[in-house]
Amino acid sequence: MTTTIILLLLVFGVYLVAVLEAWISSGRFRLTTPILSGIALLGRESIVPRKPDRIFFEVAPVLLLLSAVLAATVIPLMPGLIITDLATGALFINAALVYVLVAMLMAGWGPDGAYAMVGGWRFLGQLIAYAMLIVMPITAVVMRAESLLTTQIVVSQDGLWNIFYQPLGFVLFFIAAMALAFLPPFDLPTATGELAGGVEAEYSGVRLAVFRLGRLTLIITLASATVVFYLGGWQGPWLPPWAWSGIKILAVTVTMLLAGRLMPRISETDLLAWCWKLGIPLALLNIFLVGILVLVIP
Amino acid sequence: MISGARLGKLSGLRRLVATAISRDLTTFVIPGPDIARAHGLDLAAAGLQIVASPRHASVLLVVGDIPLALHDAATVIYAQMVRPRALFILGTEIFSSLPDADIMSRLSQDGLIDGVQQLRTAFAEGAFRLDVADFDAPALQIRIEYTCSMHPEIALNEPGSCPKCGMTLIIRETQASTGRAHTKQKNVDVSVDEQMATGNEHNAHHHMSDAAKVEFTCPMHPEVVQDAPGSCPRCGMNLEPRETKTEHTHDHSQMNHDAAVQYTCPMHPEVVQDGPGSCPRCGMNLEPREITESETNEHSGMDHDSTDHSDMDHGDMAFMSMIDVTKNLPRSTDGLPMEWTEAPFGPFFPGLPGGLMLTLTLDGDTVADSKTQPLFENKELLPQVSPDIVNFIQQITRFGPLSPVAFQLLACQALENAAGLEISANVASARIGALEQERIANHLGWLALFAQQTGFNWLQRRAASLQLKFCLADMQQIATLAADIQSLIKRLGKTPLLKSRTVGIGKLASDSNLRGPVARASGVANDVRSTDKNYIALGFEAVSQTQGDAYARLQVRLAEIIHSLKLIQVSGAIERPTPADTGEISATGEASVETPRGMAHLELTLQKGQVIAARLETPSTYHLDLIKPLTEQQALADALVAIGSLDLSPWEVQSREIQT
Amino acid sequence: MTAQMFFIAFFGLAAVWFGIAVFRTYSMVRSALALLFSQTALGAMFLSMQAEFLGVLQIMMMATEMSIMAIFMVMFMMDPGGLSTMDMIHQKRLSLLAGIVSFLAAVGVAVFVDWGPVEMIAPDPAQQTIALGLELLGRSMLIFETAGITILTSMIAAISVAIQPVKQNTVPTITGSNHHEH
Amino acid sequence: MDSLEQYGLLLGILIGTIGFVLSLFALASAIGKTRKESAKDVPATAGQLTRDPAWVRYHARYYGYALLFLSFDMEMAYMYPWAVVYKQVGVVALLDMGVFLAILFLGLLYGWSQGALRRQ
Repeated sequence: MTTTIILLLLVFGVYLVAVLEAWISSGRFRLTTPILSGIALLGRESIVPRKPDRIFFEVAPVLLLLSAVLAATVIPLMPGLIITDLATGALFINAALVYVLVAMLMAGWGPDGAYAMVGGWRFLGQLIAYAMLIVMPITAVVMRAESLLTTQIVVSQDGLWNIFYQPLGFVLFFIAAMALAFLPPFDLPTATGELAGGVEAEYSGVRLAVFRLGRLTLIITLASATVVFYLGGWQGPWLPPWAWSGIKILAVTVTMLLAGRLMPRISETDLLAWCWKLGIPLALLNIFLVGILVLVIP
Repeated sequence: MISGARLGKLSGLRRLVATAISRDLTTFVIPGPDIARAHGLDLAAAGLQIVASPRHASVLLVVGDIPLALHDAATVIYAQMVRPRALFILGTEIFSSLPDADIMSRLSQDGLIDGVQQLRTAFAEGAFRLDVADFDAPALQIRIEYTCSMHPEIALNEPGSCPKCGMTLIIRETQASTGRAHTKQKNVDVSVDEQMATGNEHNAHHHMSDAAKVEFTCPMHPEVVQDAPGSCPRCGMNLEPRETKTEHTHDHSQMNHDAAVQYTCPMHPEVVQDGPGSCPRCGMNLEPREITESETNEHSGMDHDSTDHSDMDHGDMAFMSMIDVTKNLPRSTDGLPMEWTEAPFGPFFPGLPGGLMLTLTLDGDTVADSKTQPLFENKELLPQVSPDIVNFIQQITRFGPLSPVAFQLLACQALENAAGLEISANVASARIGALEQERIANHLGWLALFAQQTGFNWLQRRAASLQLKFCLADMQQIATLAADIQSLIKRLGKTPLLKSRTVGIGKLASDSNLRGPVARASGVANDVRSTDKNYIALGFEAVSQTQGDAYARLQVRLAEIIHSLKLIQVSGAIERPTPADTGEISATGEASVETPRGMAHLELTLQKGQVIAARLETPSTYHLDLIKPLTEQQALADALVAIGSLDLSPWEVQSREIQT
Repeated sequence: MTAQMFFIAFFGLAAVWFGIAVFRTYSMVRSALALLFSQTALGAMFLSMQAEFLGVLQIMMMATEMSIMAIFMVMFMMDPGGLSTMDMIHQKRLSLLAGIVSFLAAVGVAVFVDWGPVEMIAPDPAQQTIALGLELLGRSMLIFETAGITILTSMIAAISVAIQPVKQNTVPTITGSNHHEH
Repeated sequence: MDSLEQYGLLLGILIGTIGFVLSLFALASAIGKTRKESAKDVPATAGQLTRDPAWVRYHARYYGYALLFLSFDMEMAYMYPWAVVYKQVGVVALLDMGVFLAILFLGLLYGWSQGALRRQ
């Protein structure tokens, strides 16, 4: 029962993200745009390039959607509302989201096109930049929660949310989450201005619809993961828990979509240099600080 | 009805899909969204959504007249669109290679809006049809040839295995219609790039002749010798290439003839010369390098392997080792011999000016080489320039669809110079107002294109809307828009990541043939306005920077926008230049005007009021061949930013002798 | 019991099938990703054997590392797309022999080594992670630290082999020396 | 819900998502087939037809970072179990992991000084 509720909420969340993204990029708030563009995509032809790696080309969008949906299964929206409360929940989110990279490599190598090829391998460089900045902050969160259970992580934040307990970890995780969902300013694989759509360019029709569905699900899943790890999940005064979860996820999604509009795309060289030379030392420092805090405050 | 409909009866589900598509019109603009904005078209307001790839587009929007060189590219884009697709042409006649236009309308915003209405109804009713014809055109035909994936310069007409490395050849389709020998310069060692590849070319040529005398022998049965690759009659093993004895000795002696010491460039190890000197690619002086012992004996080593083949374990010598295969490949800056692929960033690339024919040779995501073609061939005469003055001026303005006022002013001033007329001060200052208004509109258009290329969504929408409002604004509206533009420029100063994407990229030393903002950003004070008395009267002073990189060019253009706003305030009136009536005179006149991209110069000779000869010099002609040095060994993102910062207009490239 | 046995067998066979696919394809990226999915099937097998931490860790880490293997294969192997269907398998007899010997050795170890008493009920997954953590900090802290040292040596070895020494010894700036003048 | 049922549920969601995507594909093919036309299936590159395969050896410039990443990825495998029991074990865990992370940070500094952390 809880599974169907959460999957329906996920579909509603994806629709909401689509409406928000259309509103932010075109400036017109219209509830029907995502539905219309979805049906239009279904109605258009879906072309397969002439000499593709057919398995990669077909599997990539499905794998992107799969990895986003599986990562959403361990997200608690309410004390009882979670699909599978895995004992290694935090690790499982990370494991599911790694297959976004595999999907993008397949989408890059599959169509045998120049832009897709560059886009695919650039995303591998992007993973090398952000992967450590996802793992280390989660480690700090787990240190405080003493367990990998996502429900336990939320419960451990009841007095003081993690965003205040370990702000450095929050900032690093937020940036790495935007890089994982290749949202601007980290849209290196699907850069419209540099690679004419890059990895997404060769998809059309229903395959493009699945690819975009996967990307939107990825955004809503990452937003809810940020809420679970750093913003105290369903906890909050006055309002019922499910309302708090919804508000926080919506707020994080809007921040993620807005933050990208206000700056140009980062270059891969700078992304790698900043993440490795500044990000990882800060992440290690964050672990060290949290280590001391956990021991000092009983 | 639309020509690109899908096959199917317009039943319930398909009707819903047709109406959905008619409401979600994704558009690919030819020659480019920047040209559409320059013509004052606001596509978003009309309900069209611009997309980056023809795969995502339902409507092909053709704006203004398309030069002959772009007809093939437009056909290719139309062929690559997904059905249901429609062709929407604004303000030009259709050209042969595209199907007949579904909607045609005049080149203006209201022409666009009622064209979009017709498109919506056409899609709603005609997206699905029972009789659908396939689209085909000569530009799309293919010719099959066989090549080796490791040595793409091999191009045989029948299957077999590669003479160089024995791998089975793969099918490769090439353009049939162009007919020109489609020799792929995949790796530079074969390209006839004289100064760079002397060493390599000699090597490759030597290799090529070497291949002709290669024999094929079976590792198990050395007595089996064939000229063509194939499988051994005795044991069915596939045969390997082996150089015959005589060839080998000549080859060896030729190696000794080379001086024991070769000179190579630390940055470009593929540049190999016998004598000392400076590297043709980057000018650094070459360092001596003895031919390392391994290279010589490796060569002989390979020969040694191939001779006493039989006694060694036959399995592992079947394929050529990577060292042999990549011996002649050019090495990148980190010494790795990689294959370079040619990727077109051609006429309709979303991040670059529309119509810029560009092909980049990519080594991974680093640009190793770049090739551009001008839109108008020198010898191919432009649309017949008719002799009478009014048509002549009208056709001159077509050279610069992005800056028509500047070219019109250029023609008028040349005519007045020929007739020796003097124009009154307030007409001159009104003309200055019009020119500065267009300069601001052009710089805003460039900002929008730069933002589109670097993924800066807010700036792209803000600059595009300001540009559209600005080029139609009269004096009062300009006053109100000035405040918005000032706040935009202030906001740019505080944008994170903007500096790191532009500082140090596309650095240009100051040299004479730079023009316009690109020159002023490198410290070259080359500005026609500083010597024009009307401008000095309005209090003009030139703006310049010195670093000469993309950031400096951005700063110069922003400063010019602010300065031009002040000039318009001072001139007080805006009025498009109209040709004065010069009557039947025969004389020569010349003029130069500071167009938004730099100084354009026109000389024309009149005979009894008819223009018989004219020579036009445009700034982008000089900037086109700056692309190659700017993008050499740069990351793709930096290279595209550098090319974008030049603000090229492919329409005005190629200084032409216009013979009427 | 039977459902669990079925899934263990299913994922084991899937891992073997993907393993075979690694050598049957001509394309480098396909063989790298076949190995990746073989490891994922292995991780799923661990999950079906109720070793949750180990399974999830296997699924996660192998994906990134096999992808990095994929880029290195594409960079350094001839014709990575497998266009010319060149037969990549050589030393067939030698490798067949090695395969059989190692299979027999594995079966031998599995059968003859004394693994201690068989736990009928697997411990609760959360407990497994805690037990692993205590193990790391307790009895096998030495192994944990030697692992750290070996990772450090692999780092230093890889860098000294692969990276060209920096010619002009620029001070290592944050954004690297990519904007150096030509 | 014991762990095996959870994994079964995950497998069910996986198969359900694949089923959903297949139903979308079926719906799309019910609407109409893709017509084979000349040059339609050539990868779209800005208006010029390039029919050559793009599957060549790709020169990635981040292999310095990739080598270091492999080692840091290994290190991460040890950090999760340690983090779970950290509060329970106390200072010993802090010192223990401190040494481990210091060793690896040393490797990062070595890489940085040797110029691995740049675009090669």
